[in-house]
Amino acid sequence: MTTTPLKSTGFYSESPRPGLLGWLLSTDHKRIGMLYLGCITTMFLVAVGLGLAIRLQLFAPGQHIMSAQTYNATFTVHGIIMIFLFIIPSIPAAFGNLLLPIQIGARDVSFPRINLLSWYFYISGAVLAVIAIFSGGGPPDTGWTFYVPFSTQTTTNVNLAVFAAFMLGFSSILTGINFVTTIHRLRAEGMTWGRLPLFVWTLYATAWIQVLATPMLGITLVLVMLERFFGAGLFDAASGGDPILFQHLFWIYSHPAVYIMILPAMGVISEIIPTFSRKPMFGYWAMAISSLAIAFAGSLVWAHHMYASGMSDFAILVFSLLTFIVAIPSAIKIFNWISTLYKGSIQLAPPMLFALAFILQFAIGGLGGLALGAAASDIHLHDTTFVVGHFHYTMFGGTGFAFFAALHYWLPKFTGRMYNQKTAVISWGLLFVGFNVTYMAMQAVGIQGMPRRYYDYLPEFHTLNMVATVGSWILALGLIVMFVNLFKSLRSGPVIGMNPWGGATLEWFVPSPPPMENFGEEDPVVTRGPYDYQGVTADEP
Amino acid sequence: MSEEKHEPVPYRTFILTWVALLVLTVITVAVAQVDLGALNIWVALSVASCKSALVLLIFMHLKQETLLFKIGLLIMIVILAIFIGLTFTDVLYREVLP
Amino acid sequence: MSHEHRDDTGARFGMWLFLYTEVILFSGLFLLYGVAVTKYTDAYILASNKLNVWFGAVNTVVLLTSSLTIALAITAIQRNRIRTCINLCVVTIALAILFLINKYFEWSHEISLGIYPASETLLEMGPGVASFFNLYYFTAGLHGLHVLIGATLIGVVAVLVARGKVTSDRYVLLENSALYWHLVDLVWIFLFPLYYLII
Amino acid sequence: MTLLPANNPTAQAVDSVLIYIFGLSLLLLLGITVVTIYFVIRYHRSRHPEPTSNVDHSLVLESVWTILPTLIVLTMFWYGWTNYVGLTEVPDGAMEVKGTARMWSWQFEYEDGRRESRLYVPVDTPVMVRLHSVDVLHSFFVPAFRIKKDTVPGMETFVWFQAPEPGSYDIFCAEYCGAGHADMLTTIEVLSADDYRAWLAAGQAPAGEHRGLVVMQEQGCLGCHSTDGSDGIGPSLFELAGASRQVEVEGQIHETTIDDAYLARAIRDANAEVVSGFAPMMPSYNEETISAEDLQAVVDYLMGRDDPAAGQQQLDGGKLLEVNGCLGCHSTDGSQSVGPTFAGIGARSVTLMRDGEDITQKVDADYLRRALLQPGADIVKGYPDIMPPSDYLEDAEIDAIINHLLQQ
Ligand code: HEA
Ligand code: HEA
Ligand code: HEC
Ligand code: CUA
Ligand SMILES: [Cu+2]
Repeated sequence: MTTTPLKSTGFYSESPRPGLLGWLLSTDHKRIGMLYLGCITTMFLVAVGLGLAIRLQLFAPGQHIMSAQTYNATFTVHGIIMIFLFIIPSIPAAFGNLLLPIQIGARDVSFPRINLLSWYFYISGAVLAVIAIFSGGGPPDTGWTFYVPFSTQTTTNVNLAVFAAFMLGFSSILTGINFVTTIHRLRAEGMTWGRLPLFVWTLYATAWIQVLATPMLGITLVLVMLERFFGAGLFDAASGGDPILFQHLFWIYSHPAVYIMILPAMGVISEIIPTFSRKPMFGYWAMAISSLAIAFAGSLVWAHHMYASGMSDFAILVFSLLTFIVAIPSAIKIFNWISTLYKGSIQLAPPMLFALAFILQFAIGGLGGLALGAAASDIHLHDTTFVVGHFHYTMFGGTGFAFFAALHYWLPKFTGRMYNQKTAVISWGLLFVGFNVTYMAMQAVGIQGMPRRYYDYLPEFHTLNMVATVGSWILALGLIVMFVNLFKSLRSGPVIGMNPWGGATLEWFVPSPPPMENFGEEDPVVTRGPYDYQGVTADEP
Repeated sequence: MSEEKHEPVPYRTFILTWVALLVLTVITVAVAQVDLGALNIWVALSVASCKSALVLLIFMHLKQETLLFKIGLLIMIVILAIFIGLTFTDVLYREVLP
Repeated sequence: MSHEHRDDTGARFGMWLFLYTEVILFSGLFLLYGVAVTKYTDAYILASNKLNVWFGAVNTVVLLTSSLTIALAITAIQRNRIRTCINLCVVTIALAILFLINKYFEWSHEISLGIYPASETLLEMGPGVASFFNLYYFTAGLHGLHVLIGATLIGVVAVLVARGKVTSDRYVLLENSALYWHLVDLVWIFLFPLYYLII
Repeated sequence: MTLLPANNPTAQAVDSVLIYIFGLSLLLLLGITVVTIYFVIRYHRSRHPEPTSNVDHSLVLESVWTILPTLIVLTMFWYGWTNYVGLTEVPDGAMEVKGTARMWSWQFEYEDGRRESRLYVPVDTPVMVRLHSVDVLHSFFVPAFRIKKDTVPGMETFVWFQAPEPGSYDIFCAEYCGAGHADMLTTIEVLSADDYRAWLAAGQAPAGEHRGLVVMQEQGCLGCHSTDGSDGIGPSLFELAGASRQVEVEGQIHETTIDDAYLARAIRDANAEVVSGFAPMMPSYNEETISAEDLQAVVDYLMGRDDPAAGQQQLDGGKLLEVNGCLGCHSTDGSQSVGPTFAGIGARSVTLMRDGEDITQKVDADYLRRALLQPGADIVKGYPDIMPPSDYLEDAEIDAIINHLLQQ
């Protein structure tokens, strides 16, 4: 075990500028990726604290730790931070930046300076969102969906929050443009489309959604601001507007956004499962194409959030049908992952455990999505805590767990140090149990008819809410153990070699942490597929 | 790389395009003076599409770019058409209760 | 950086991607327009007649011409005619300013009639007309903002051309600014008939 | 945990889809979990150190798990859609009620103009509720009937249901609408055919009828009393003013003259003084069954006084506060809410903000009228400027509200 401090190895030590400025002005994709990772994790911890507060208030009926107004602000800020500041940028902006260039054999992304700019948009959005909580008419209380006319009438600080979301959207667009261009233009020699790691495929599909859907959010938010400043009534029936159109515009972005969240997560899983089974991914092309198919079909289904909104029945027919189409490529992925396990040589290392939990939890969330996609059943389930359960299963149980899997899989690569694997398994166990207790109870109480966004509820919903709150404490414990463990590894973890897991994608053939331009003097030439494990072995621990 | 640089487009081509655009503008304004009912808006949109095709292909050099650029544009237009088209499944069929 | 990589095609492709985002941004407003025009067809025709076609038509010609000049500027720089290129950029900017001046007069005229978002006059004219003018102001306003940004961009590039930073060998910045400028033109090509020409 | 009733047509339509989808999902989930766990154990590295297959695709298998899910989801879609259609087809002959949502209360208006804050409907009859909103989006959600629909400003939407059993069913607001969202609760009261008829009759008092009489009809007083001089189970309530009564109080006979206080006592605490010759069997009516105004109206009627300013007195200010949603923001018991409490409002002074300066103002009729009609003009210090103007109320209703508030 050496004692070389982190900052004198790999890309940490090579920088044209020393110190903090070397980070804040760096255009290196790994440094930007690390910046994102730090900020995103911080925002995640803040929002998770708010989630805990929500659950405490819901421990029993009646008003306990917060008033109705505070509760409304709490879930709004929780939702805004989780969606715009944590989960949308989590895997693409943090791990995408860290890995995409290395995995395709490039030295950086196509537009390194725009990459940095996009981080600045992110951080400004984050700062504005935090300011919005503490200034003006108080924290926003619209829910993360900003539905008009409420959002144009409330006296809380919606303007700033909306502007923050606008900036974050811009950041996301720039990342998307960068990734599409990079994947088209900067693949190394021999890195054919058929040799792209599946993580890159999912980033590619995601980047297209970011480019084509996010502007719709931009214009929608601008209109909310205009409406608040000028009172123009673009969505107000009295001036010829239509409040339901706002919902269309909002979901035209925000539904595809859930695939911005899940696709890269699926990519992460598609890297981890083959590595820890030492077997090529089953159905490479089906996996690649289904990513594109999810991205495309996912752009056609937005109005399934609006079955009860008063839109036309014909639209319900069309959107319900289209919604079910998205389930098909997701099903293909699930079955291919499981087939990859068949006759493999499975090692239950922490990343693999998180990946397996992902499969189960995403399946539960996704299958719950089917009950929401069917018109009749959604009428009952819409805006109940069942929906809350559904999206925590997909976002937290899915993307969140994939994010944790990615942390356990790739963080050692970029810090050069391993965490304590036993502790990691314990934290995984706590998270897995806590998660399922919390959200299974939430889904159940939703089926009973408890509406969401309620700070107070009728006594018949008490038991299940109590269970959910207790579950959130287990979850909290798991998170604390996990983050402490990972954090400790930064300082005192044992140093690792190039390839601790036996991965076959390019990042495992550069030093840990990778040097400044990833590949030294020679540009890499790729001669094998991403899941060709012949002759690849993991370093001895 | 050979695709990096284009042959310069002659001034003449641009000027001819410009003339065509002006002619099309005159045509839309003229047609708009005639009342064709609902057709008016579709005529205006068709002419606008012709104009934008000229701008895209010639002014914006799309003609010289690789297939990737053209497919990209196509994807964008398809998505746009979907966004607008599917919204109309709602607004055109919204039932107004008696 | 030791390995300086240069990828002009990539840069142009990135710009095109950015233009897609701009088109989608505007399409939100066109979507609202489309819905409202089917709902309030008569009111829209009425309202459209209140706009002066000539303001719109002149601005169309101005923008088309500016599109021409900036396109010519690229050919000029490709043929290494630096002076011509700079002049063409300046003409483009002048046309942009002309466009904005024209817009200013048009808007002052309408505002003097009491027609602006959320005005009393507008509300009295009924929901259809109100929706037309609300959308008209926001769409044209957003477009005006783009004219401003585009003109600034071209100004910056013109300076870079003059300083020799953008040359006949390396002019992707000019190309990208020109692409942006053409987008501004494209949006207007649709905006003009939809707001000024429906009867 | 309670199970929701499943005995009504809309609930059955939704439940069968839910059961179908959840059932299939559970099967799929079970399959996936079992296979995964089996693979993980069977091919664990300790048992299976090297992979024994390198097959990386199979057209047949992959086609199977593309086509099969496609078929499955298509059935789910179709079943979901056809049953949804059932939720939109209101049976012929359905009764219609207009439901209006506002921050943060519900109001139901019947065809005869009667307005209630609960939805009273007869058993076994299809009911169609036409939904409106006066401010923001709300959503009419009844878990027992599995129906839900947003109320949209400027647009009408609807739901229908049919309850096979009398009872009380919760209505929630399911679309987030601000601070009072979780408190925007009310109920559907499903009444048996008889009860519904009685309820209906009570409501259909002819216009101009003395409020006191209306109350007596609603409460069923006339089942025991007549107003024409003939005694029944109870004494006749004919020309009481100024008459004297022999009453029995704790076994002793007193002679009293009938006045307001006496009548009020008689209703509130019926068996304290019992009229000689009658059995002490009249129930007492408390505040909850007969409000203070109604009591006054009854007393006025019995004392032979006209309904002061007929049309006006008929309106019950307290009830108007309830049905117009005022109580969504104002409390009546002094507790903190979105707006100032109504408790004691008639007797207090308030601090107003006008042009940035504080003004103290005694609450009187003029002030209240302004507060109602131009709430934005003066803002009570410490409260947000969000109260909507009450200009949708009629003059008489506003007067009634003001009178009511002044008496608080
Ligand atoms: C990561 C985020 C994510 C993901 C991936 C999904 C995935 C899906 N979602 Fe979800 N959803 C959200 C996040 C997400 N959702 C959020 C945030 C909301 C609420 C927003 C708000 O109102 O605040 C929401 C709300 C929401 C609604 C609206 C509910 C309402 O408000 O009434 C609907 C309705 O159709 C829906 C459907 C679906 C479907 C069909 C999928 C599908 O993609 C799922 C596909 C997956 C599977 C089907 C499971 C895996 C496959 C198998 C196990 C194999 C077997 C399967 C078959 C044979 C079919 N979602
Ligand atoms: C990725 C997205 C994500 C994640 C991970 C979470 C995580 C959690 N969420 Fe969140 N949630 C959303 C996205 C997410 N949420 C969204 C989008 C909404 C909708 C908002 C809206 O309606 O507008 C929502 C709404 C929502 C509701 C519904 C509110 C309502 O409708 O009334 C609830 C209720 O229980 C809830 C709870 C939780 C809980 C208990 C967690 C837990 O998983 C949290 C677990 C963590 C802990 C229990 C604490 C751990 C503590 C530490 C690690 C110590 C560090 C602490 C500090 C630094 C302060 N969330
Ligand atoms: C959306 C919430 C809301 C509704 C609904 C509402 N009010 Fe109010 N009301 C307020 C608030 C907030 C204030 C204090 C601010 C102000 O003076 O405008 C207020 C103030 C008042 C006052 C002055 C109180 C005082 O202490 O001087 C009266 C009287 C009043 N309301 C009556 C009514 C009546 C009657 C109705 C129904 C017909 C009603 N309100 C409906 C929120 C509401
Ligand atoms: Cu009304 Cu929620
Ligand atoms: Cu969705």
